Amino acid sequence: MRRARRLLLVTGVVLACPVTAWAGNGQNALHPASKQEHAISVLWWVMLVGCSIGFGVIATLLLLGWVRRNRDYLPFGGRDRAGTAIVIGLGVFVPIVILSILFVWSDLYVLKTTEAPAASSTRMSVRVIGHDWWWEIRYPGSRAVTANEIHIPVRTRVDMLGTTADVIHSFWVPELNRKVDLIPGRVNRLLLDAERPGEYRGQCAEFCGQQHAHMAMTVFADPPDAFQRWLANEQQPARKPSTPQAREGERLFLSLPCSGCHMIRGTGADGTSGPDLTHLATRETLAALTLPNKPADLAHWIEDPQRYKPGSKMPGFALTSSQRDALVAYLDGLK
Amino acid sequence: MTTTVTEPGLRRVERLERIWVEPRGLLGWLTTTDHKRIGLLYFFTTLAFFGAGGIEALLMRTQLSQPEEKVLSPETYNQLMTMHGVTMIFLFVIPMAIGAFGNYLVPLMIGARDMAFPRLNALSFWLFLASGLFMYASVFMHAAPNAGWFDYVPLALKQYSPGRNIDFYALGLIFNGISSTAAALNFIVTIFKLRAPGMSINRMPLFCFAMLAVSLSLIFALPSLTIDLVYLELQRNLGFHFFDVTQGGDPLLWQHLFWLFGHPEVYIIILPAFGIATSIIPTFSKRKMIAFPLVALAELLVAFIGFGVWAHHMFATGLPTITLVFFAAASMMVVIPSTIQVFAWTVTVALGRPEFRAPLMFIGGFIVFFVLGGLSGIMFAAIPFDQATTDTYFVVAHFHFIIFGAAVFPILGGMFYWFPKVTGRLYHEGAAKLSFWLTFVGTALTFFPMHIVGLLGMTRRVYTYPSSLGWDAYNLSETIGAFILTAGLLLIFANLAYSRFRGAPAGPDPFFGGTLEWATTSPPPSFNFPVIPTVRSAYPNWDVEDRRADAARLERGELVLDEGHETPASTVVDAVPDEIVEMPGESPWPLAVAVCTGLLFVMLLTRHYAVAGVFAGLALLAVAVWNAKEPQEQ
Amino acid sequence: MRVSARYLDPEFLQWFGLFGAGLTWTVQLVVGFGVTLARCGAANAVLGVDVKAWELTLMVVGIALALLAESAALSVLWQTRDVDYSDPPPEGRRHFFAVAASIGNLLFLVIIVLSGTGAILHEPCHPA
Amino acid sequence: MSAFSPGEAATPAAVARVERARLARPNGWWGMAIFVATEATLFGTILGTYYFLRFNNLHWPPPGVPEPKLTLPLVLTAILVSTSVPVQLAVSAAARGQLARGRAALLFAAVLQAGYLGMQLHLFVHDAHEFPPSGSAYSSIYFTMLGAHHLHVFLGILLILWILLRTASGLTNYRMNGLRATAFYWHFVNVLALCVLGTQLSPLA
Repeated sequence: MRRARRLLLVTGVVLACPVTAWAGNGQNALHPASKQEHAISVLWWVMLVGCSIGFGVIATLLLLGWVRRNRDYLPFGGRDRAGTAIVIGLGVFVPIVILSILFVWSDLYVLKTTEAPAASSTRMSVRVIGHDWWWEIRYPGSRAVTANEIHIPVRTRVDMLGTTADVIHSFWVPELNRKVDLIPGRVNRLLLDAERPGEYRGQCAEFCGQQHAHMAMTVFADPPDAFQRWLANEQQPARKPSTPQAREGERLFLSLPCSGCHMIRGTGADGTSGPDLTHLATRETLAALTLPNKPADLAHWIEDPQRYKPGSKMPGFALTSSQRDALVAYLDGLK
Repeated sequence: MTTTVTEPGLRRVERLERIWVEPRGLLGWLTTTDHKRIGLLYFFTTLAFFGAGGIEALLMRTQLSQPEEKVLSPETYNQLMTMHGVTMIFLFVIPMAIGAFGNYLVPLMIGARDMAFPRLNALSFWLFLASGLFMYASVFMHAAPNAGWFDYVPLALKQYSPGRNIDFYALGLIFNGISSTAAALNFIVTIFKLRAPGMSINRMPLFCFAMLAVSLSLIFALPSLTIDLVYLELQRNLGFHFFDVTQGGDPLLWQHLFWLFGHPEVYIIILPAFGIATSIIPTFSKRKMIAFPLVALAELLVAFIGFGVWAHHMFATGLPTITLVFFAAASMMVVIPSTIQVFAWTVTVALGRPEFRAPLMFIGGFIVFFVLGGLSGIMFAAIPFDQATTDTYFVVAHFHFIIFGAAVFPILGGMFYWFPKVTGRLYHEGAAKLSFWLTFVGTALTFFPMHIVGLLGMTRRVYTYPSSLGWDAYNLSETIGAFILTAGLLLIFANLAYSRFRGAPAGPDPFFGGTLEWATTSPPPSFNFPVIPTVRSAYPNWDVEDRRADAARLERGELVLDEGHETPASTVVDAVPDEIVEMPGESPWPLAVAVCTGLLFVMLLTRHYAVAGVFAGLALLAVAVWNAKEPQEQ
Repeated sequence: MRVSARYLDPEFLQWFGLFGAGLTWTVQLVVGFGVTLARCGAANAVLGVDVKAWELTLMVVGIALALLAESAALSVLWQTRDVDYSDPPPEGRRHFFAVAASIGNLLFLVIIVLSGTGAILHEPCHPA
Repeated sequence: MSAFSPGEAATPAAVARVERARLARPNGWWGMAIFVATEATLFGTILGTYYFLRFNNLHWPPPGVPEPKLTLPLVLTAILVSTSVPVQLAVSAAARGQLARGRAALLFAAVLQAGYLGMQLHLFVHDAHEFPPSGSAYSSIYFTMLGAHHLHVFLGILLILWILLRTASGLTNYRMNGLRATAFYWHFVNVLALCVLGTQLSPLA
């Protein structure tokens, strides 16, 4: 079993990659940006070392079995009695001790860090409501409503209150904390407490149907003042369109089926089954991170959502190019 | 030993052959109650399903080979993903290990002439085949189950899955469960009651301990799945409320009941592998297993503790911490039986003079993957880490190391190991070794990188992924690995197929194995043993003088039972001979019952409940007719 | 006299040693788990479950029974110390079971202790 | 080897001899024991579901659903459980070779059981009109639990009738095993009846 040993080597090397090579991918559980995720990754690295040792011992035994295949006693002498002793010692007593310690450390101590925060210990809360297949974001105590892009103040304990509008989803932002399922009839809570400003990508982790793959979200940890500015703007009703083309766009939006599903506060559009578009232009992405929020992509999305996200609840519309451009102009103005 | 018989012995053997002969040709296969033939039926059927599940896997790997790939539509991917899981678990690993290996080997290993209930044994197979066809019908109607193999509600409720897909899943698995229950029941009674004289429980082969543990697990685990599926069907089709909050139900009820079955299921999948490993290692290490009682215990213990860990699949559901710790503690300690066995295997190899032929090499690979998968398994007992990595590719990596690397490798090794016994010919050693390295490298390359993409945040069950996240290289290597693995598997089956016709004659005992299946000719006669062997140790075939005594008995006609279609039954614990049981011969009724049951489920699927009732009645009637044929006691 | 004699019968000790601790743990798991559900469910308003008292009792009784089972297993092991596991029954079989049970019970004892402490130390019904 | 072969046992007397000579229970009995084990687990899960849902609901049964009746279910269950006596008598009589008495006892038991099942089905339909299973989680599990048990009673009656039918043409080892297994199954159904009754009436406690 030479290969076994090489595999062990590869284990070490390759598992070191994530923290070095792909540190910046934004969705790396081993690139912690919070106390909680630090605790989890420490747990991981310690367990990895322990497991590597365990694997080493067994691989060595196998290897010895092969190398010394013509001698029927153990390298350090001894036959059946010694063998049984190894089985009972290394197979029973040593693991019982190690695993008991691991239990106490991870399931009694570390768990205290990652479990749902005591409501009193948090400064603010944000409601996340899972939908097929996007995230509705609300800020209790304010009128701000947005989708798929969660803004939180950095170095602030934020209480995430997760619920679902339909099936079970799972809220997971790997660099900030462990995941928690969003389950009908339950409000599951999770602490978001980013150490440093930045963008943290997250994704639905519980299979929720056809477009489970396209249900991602971004958490923006902003400096407190930036966050306050953002929140203040989000609370405002939508800006009135400034150009004639945009005004035409607004008229179209309200006359076409769009307003049946989407809300644009301050207009007649009061749909609730789709994302709130009041400040669409302040977002960086469309359709739960399926497309970047650039006018060109927005135009493609409006024309044929099913091409980019088959099964999405948003139907395509047969629009003339001028109608499309008008809609894009209007939506792109919703800063 | 039948080689050195003289006139009287020979006449007895001929008489046995006349008594135990079954009709030739197709009719013989349709009505057979011979555990060896039923084992072969299971083998080839499950192999076909293995092929289907493999193709599904390759299609998915192709779709995932690079970001934004468009080979499969999301809907197709989700159906393949679900069917791959259902097929490999319910239609391949379990029926292959229990139905094929268990059926063929258990009666041989305990020195019996058939299973305790031969017709029930046939029924289990026909029900299994029917349930498999039932579920695969959905694939051809492009209405295959598509909510993942654990089919969480509310996604699986009518509101979100209006089609027939989920009904195929629910009814198909209830159907499949009947077959598994019947098989498990049969194995338990066979192992309890039909052991050869002297084979007290402490001398029972470890393979049989594994099979006993598996059967007990099935008996106690399947009901919770069955009832869960019944609830699902009642809610989907008759408007009951078990899972919807508005009416006082709870979606977590599904998860609790599913995993109360689902985790023992994991051990049901892996235990036969333990049994095969503990058969192959002593043979090729040329010594008895070290710490035999502990290994036997470990096999039963892992099955038992496996019932107390289910909620570790639900750590992220926000259950109270006081609820979770019970399952975390058990999940930590369920590791111990495995460490016992791993050290017992490795120490046995180290103490023996191992001969690394293909079967033992596959067991070596098994140990490597089992240890890797087991170690990552321990990590899931650490609640915070589990909550971080559950539902990611880290889990996918973990359970494929266990379910493929650890559960299937011994099955492949076992195919080589018992090939000479079943066919009477030897496989090609060189090709076998090459196929081992191919499958070993393939498996490592396919499933190892999944750990990393999992930690890099790749969630499971996504039909595609963006290229910005650094997952591409790993996914490509996984796909390449999958195809290498396929090549290895094809080489294995090519080798076996070729050797079946061209292999060198094997003789009764090419490897000098320690258990009783090697004490008879290869392939074994329809009555397994001319003389019911008597046993005085855990490795009876190594007690040469006992086997000579058997030959002498044949001369004297003791324990030959050539009066009728009979096998002895003994006491449960100490195997004291108690009774000669008349065994039923071939019967067409098991097949009839299976057909009626199949139609019953088709009618349930199409909601013709009255007609379904009629078929249920017909099934009962068929059972009655089958039962009316009693042993001749005059 | 007669009763004690019956409970010191090696057959009884063997079976109790083999199954005692396992069944004890089963009871602790089922009842302990059920109690947490009752305590943390909506019905607690009418049921009013004292979860810590339950878990403590379960753990203490569990430890006691597991230790009893272990001592039974060890006594059988001692009685059969000169026997090989594959010797003819009953001695061989008793030894075989005793070896297995003496390790198995230890395992169940640890599980009972760990689950019990965990259930007591964590704050009732705090979501994970 | 104390083994005996089927050839010896064709008459009730011979069967009785065999029953005395046995060291262990026959395969058929063990088969039934394992079947009962899996059935017991099935009911364990159903009862578990009942309490799981009960813990999730403040009002149980929910408003608008009547509390379970007390007396009639108690009386019926008492009758059902009492039939274990004639069934066991039938076994011991047959084991002593007195086939006629055994069959008489079985017949008596079967009649009582049929009466019980009839009454229960009547109640079942009546309740289903009062609070249909599709009304709430409570009624769903209530009817699932009772329906499952009635189904098992029905199966038990079928088994007893089958044994009566088979033993009409005399007693053999094979049929004696069948009788033992059936009796075992019947006692199990009665134990279930008590568990189900307890659960059904638990809201009254």
